[in-house]
Amino acid sequence: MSDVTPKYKGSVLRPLKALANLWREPATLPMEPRPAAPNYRGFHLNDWKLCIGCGTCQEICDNAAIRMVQIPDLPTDAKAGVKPRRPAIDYGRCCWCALCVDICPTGSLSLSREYIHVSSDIDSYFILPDEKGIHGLGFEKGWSKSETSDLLDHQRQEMECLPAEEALSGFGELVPGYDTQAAVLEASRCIQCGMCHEACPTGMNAPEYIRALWQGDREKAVAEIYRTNPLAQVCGRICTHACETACSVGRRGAPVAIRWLKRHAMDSVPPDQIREIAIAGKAEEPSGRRVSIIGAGPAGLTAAFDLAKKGHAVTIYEARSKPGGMMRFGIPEYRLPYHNLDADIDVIRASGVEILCNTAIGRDVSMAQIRGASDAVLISTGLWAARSARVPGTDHPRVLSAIRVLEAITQGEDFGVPRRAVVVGGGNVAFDVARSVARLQKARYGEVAMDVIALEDRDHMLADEEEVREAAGEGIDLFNSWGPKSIQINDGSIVALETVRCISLKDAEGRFHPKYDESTMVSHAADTVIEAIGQSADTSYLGKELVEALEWSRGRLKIDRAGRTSEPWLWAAGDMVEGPDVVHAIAAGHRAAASIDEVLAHMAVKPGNVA
Amino acid sequence: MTSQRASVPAQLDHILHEMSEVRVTPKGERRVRVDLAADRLPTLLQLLKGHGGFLHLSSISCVDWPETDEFELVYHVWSYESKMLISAHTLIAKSPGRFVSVYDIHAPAGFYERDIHEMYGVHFEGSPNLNKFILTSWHGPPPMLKSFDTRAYVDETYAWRDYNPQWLKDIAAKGGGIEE
Amino acid sequence: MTLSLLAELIVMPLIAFVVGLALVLMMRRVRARIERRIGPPLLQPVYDIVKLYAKRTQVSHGIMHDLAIVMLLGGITTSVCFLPVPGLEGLARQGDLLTLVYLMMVPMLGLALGVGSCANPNGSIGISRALTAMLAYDVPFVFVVIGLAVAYGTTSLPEIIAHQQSGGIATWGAAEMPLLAIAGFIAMHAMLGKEPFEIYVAPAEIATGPMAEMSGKYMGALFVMQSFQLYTIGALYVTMFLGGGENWLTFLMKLFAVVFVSVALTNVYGRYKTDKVIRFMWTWPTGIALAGLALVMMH
Amino acid sequence: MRPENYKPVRHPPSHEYELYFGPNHPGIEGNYAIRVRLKGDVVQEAITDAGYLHRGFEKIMEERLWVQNVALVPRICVPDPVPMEESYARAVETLGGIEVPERAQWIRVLMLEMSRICAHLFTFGGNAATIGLYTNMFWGVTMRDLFLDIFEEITGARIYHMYITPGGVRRDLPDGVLDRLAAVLDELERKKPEFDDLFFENAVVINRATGVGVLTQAQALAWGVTGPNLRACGLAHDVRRDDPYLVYPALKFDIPTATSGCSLARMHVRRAEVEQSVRILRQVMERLRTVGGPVRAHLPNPLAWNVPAGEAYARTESSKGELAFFAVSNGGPKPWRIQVRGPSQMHGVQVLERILEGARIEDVAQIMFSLDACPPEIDR
Amino acid sequence: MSENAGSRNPLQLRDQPETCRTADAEERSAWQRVIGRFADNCRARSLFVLHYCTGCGAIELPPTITSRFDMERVGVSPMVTPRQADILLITGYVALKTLKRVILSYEQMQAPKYVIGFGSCTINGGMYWNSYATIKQLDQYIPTDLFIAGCMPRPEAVQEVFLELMRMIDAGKANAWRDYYRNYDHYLANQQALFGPQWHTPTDIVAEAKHYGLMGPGTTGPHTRLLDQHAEWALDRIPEDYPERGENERSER
Repeated sequence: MSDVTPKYKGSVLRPLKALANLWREPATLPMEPRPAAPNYRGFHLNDWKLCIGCGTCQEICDNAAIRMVQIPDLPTDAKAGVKPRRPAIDYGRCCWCALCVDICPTGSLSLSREYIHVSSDIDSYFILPDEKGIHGLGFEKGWSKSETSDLLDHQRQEMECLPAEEALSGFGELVPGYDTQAAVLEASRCIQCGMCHEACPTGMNAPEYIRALWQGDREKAVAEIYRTNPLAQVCGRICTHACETACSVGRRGAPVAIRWLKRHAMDSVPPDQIREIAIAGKAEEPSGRRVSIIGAGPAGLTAAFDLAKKGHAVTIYEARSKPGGMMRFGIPEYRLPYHNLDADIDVIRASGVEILCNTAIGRDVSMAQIRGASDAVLISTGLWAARSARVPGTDHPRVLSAIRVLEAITQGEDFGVPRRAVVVGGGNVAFDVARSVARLQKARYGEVAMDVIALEDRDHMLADEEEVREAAGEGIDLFNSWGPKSIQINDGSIVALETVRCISLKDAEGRFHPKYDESTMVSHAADTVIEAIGQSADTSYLGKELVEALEWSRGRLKIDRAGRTSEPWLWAAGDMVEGPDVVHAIAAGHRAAASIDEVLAHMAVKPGNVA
Repeated sequence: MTSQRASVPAQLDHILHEMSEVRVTPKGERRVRVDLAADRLPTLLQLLKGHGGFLHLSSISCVDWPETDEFELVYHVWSYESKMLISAHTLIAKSPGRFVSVYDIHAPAGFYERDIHEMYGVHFEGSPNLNKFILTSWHGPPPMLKSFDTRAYVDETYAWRDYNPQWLKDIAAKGGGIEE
Repeated sequence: MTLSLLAELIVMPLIAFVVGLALVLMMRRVRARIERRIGPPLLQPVYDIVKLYAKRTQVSHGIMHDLAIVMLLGGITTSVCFLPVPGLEGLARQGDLLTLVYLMMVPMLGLALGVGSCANPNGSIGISRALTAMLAYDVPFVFVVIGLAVAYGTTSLPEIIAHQQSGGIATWGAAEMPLLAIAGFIAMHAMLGKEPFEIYVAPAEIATGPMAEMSGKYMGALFVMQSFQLYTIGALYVTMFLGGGENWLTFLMKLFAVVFVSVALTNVYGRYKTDKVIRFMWTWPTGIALAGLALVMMH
Repeated sequence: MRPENYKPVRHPPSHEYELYFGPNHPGIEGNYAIRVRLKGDVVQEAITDAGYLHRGFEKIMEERLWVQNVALVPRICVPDPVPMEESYARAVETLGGIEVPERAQWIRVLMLEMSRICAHLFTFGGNAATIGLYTNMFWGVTMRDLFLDIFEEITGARIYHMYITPGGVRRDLPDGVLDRLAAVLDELERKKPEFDDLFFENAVVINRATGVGVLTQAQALAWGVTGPNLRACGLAHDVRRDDPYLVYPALKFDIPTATSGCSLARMHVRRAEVEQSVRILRQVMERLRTVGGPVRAHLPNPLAWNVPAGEAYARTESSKGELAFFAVSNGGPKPWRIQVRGPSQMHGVQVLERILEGARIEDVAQIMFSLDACPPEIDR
Repeated sequence: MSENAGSRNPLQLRDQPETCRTADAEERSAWQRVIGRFADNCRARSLFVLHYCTGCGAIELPPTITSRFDMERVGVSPMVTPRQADILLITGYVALKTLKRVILSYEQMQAPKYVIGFGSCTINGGMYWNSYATIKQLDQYIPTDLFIAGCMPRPEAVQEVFLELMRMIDAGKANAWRDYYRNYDHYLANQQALFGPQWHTPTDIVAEAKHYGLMGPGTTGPHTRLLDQHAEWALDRIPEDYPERGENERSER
């Protein structure tokens, strides 16, 4: 503490010292504008090669100074999350806070060191920044993105995962889903750019339901989900999430866990309420039209749900004992518990869809009968015929197809749990079967002895990264870049699978044509070989007549964009016509349903169909 | 800096004992929140000033709560002796929106009451000067009310600039343009 | 004779104006240097005045306002004619020091008339302060003038100059009557209206006072007046105390030196309050002037 | 020559008259007005008139996201923007329970003290200009500009830094900036005797400022005066010490006071504060060379950041006195209410009106500048 | 004295072609053209800036005027009252209350006069685009010669705007002030839209326009006719709105 009260009267002479400045150099700077500091916040620069047009800069802008401009001749790529638009800046609004730079998910925006713009032309204050700057003078970058300056939350909320030991002990679900807090935090990471919506095959309103979740309005989230997806429990667990690939946040950090958020929304709303939300908006009057759907897989169920909501009478014919198709019989329970699938199907049933199980076409009911009873027929029977590598020994009975093994596990049938098994294939199915069988091995023998042989190298695996990682944790050995050569059979039982090194997968034209280095050979001891190298459609149930009447293209049924075949009453959707996954099947189901509905609307009601 | 004190400081406790129906919440090392009924507030300020050395009225804040149709008035008083800030919260009904002035206890209240009167329309009985101050050219409702939508007012009153630079004309010619 | 006088009456104000502009430039440059900057370009005073006279619109506050400007410009040009410079005597022999002192008050009175009709309270305060200041500095100045008159036995400026030039520096007024020279300098500084006596412009207090309502050509007239004022007061001091001008070179050197000192000092002091200015002027310079007068009387 | 529209303005013929100081007046700090009723040269009554800089800050802050307001807050007080950023950030941090990394705290103190020096240098200049000593204004502003260069280097902007953000600061210090700051501080200390000679010990200045605009300690306390103006009346109160924030408890500095409470005392307190700020800056620079770590806490996506409901009152010692932000959150992405308690709201309005009464007209501007009222802070 | 720092010729036209100067009626003869050219030349080199801090951009004016950037080296100096000034700097946002003073100040200035809008706020509302208290486009209320981008513009940018204005004046292009006379009705309409139909200023722009021969197609119109209605009234008493009288009286203490 110090008292600084002046005690003196001052001096008249001391100020005269200031006159010394008459002989000193002035402090004045030259007239030329000085170069600005290295992180100066001058006019905007935008690297058009990096910019994806997400519009986050527009969102964060305090002053509504940023407008997105559609530029038709720019490249666009929905799958990769690129929109043909660029930000334009209004220098009648901008305050140079550089929040746009700090939030830019790609880091394309930065501020330059240029700071002089003087004009009487008002229009010159609205600019479309590019790499060269406002006057094209090529000023250096000033304030730009650094590793630590990001405003976005780049870290995903941790999703717990069962430890490998526990996971192996049964078919319990691997991930428990987010709790409410984690879900809200994760939802808050979303920047609402809508890239996911564009990338999603079925165009889910992800930004909307994420925003609703963040606001704590789960019912609204569910409603948003049901606008485009009646299999949300399923998709919330096993979707291949093209949305997350396109997610802008993922450009520099981890993408928003859109799939888990969808799952959280579905898990946190009671089934009754979901049902109520889902069938809200169902046509009150029956339309009097009847649609038959063959195959209760994702495409069929989706189409059925859509059509039922429009008021049509829908019947699904399912050959297996339970509906769900590949979702039930192809995907292991630890990834998609059956009760969740059942919940989705219950909602679909609640919308008025009739599902007839154990009803195979050609066996229990004929195609002609169905056609006769319906105004339109949709076939969505999937791919159930397994492909084989056809190397020596694949005709052995202990060479199993993955799809049969998975089906048997679901059905609870005993297919003879192998002591040592080799799975051939590098896709998700390979891992599904490997991990399912591993669980059975663990239960029966107390240890896992499972090799997975993949043609692809580690960096180009078809399977999801997390699948590969978790499988390794569960004691499954992965062998990359190996192809099956032959199966060693001794005394009628398999002893080993011999593999050779795969050098290249594709030929010069990019077609699948693996080349092997025959000199390297590795033998995998096994008593069972499971092949997971693809499936094909079995269309024999259609009947010879119909098969001949329909148009085909390269062995696949020829359909138009909406899924309509060359027969005006027949539509096809799902894996059997276009792959590869559940969400695509759902999208195809929607398209087919829309098309059917449109056609039916112009069709006279068959007498006797009115309920 | 953020350590939470377990209880109200003894000295303060002593003062607040004389008041009934006062809820005291320590909010930090030097912050105490006090909730009380509106009619008790002048007494509290008087007591705090007299016995606690809370001489400095740091400010009066007003918060509009449209759901309950109430204004929350917060009186922040600081003591140079115990180095503590007490925020006394009280709620008053939006209509008629009248309250007593504490100008006679704390002179700085003159400014804040005038400001709140201007921005929220609360009338302080006995305040020395409630004439318009900042908003002499303003003829609308008290602007800080939540019911006053500044964005809507601006949209209605002012026009936004319609830029049409050459680059935008070029893009428009190709079929693009500003997104709404 | 009459013709040459007429020519002198035209040439003298012109010279005064040009030299005055140079003095204004010096003032601004000196100020700039003390403030550690470069300052205006060479022709800046000219640009300013031409710009002000080239204004397209002009507000006037009545006939008195217009007349005042005429009076102001008339006063300053006339006073210049009474100031002898090397080779030009003008009306110097027709009038004397006292005439000049009176004439120098005319512009200020003219300004007062004009400002009074502007009805700007800042202007009114300013002009009342200006008159107060005049009252303040005229007291010591009158003593200084009396001192000179006593010392030289005349109030005729050419004679005063002749007397001072008779014996080199030793016979300069400043050398013979240093006290009066000091008092005279302070009074002159106050006449220029410079800090610490700059009470009637005082931008921060009364928004440049008398100039507040002056625009365009009127402001131009004030700028012209400023340059004349610097010249007149500087030249008067040179005439009174620094031996006048033997030739143009020495005259200008002395003139610039005197004004330089004054305009340099102004930049290192703040301004006094009005009452303090009066008190100061009536004590220190007046005291010094009286002492100087006493010394002169004793000799 | 005369437009036809000329109409004489009538004035009340009286020895009492009114004079408008401002808003367009060089004796006014910023865009502000004082209407004074004069009798002779003596002010009978002074009425302040604000609102020329009213932008409705408190209203538009409610319309913007918590992070967007970072850009808005420094604009509340132009000459001294950093304490605004700091106060706002701290209010949000208190609400959100955010821990500021240590390095960021040191950087913030660096910014705050630099801003204080800038503001004081500006005030010295303005104060000198009111009494016609323009040289000091030119020097003060020029010296301040050296600090602005450092600001520009650190924050990318000269005046509105928008640098302190809830959770820390937006960027780490650039390399070598501390050395350059040290050079500027050396320059300031080198120039200090010149400022002293020209201004603080100038007989004319002391004559003009002594005993002008006197505020007694009792008056100051009763009228809610804070900051240097309060300290000039002898009360050593400083928010930095008495209600400490950031790392101020770890710093050594004095709280200069004066006793006379006049204009001159206020200026000398400020002068001593500049010295103390330099002292603080030296300590901070020392520490910043060793303290590492992040400069910003991990925060949620600003577009969807719900700050927990509650209220916070963040006080900061700005160059003008006690600055406080009262922030209320209803748990939403935007503030529910932000109130700005600027120190000038006290000494720029009621106190100014009070102490102008009886002052001479010459002193009006000088008193306003010596109180260092900041009109944008009053208007908001 | 060192001239090196001021070496750049401020009047060097950068990329402005020598377009036809807007010839005034009186500038017809060659002699008058020479005079006009000379006047423009001097006008460009002597700019008095009104010392009015309308907004936050004013904080960069002291640096611009003072030693480091020393605008006096190109002839720019601050002036205290509008009567004396040539340039009105609108340094940023303009609150309603300030706008009234800005208009009054502008009308008190003597032509040719120039207005420079500082920063975003004067162009399209800037930071305060959604504030009820500020105007959004300065040039709706007074004609503006130049704008500077920035929030706020640096001294170098301010320096540049002065140089640019000098170039414009020198080329006879800075004529926004004429627009105020020629289209007064338009400006008055916008002013009245904000301040109500009672709005008027002590300066009679229409009369001035007549007096100086600056009448244009839009000088008079429906809005200026409103002014006539108030003329009588205005003579009798000081208008209520200027300056804020009566509204601010302190109640008896």
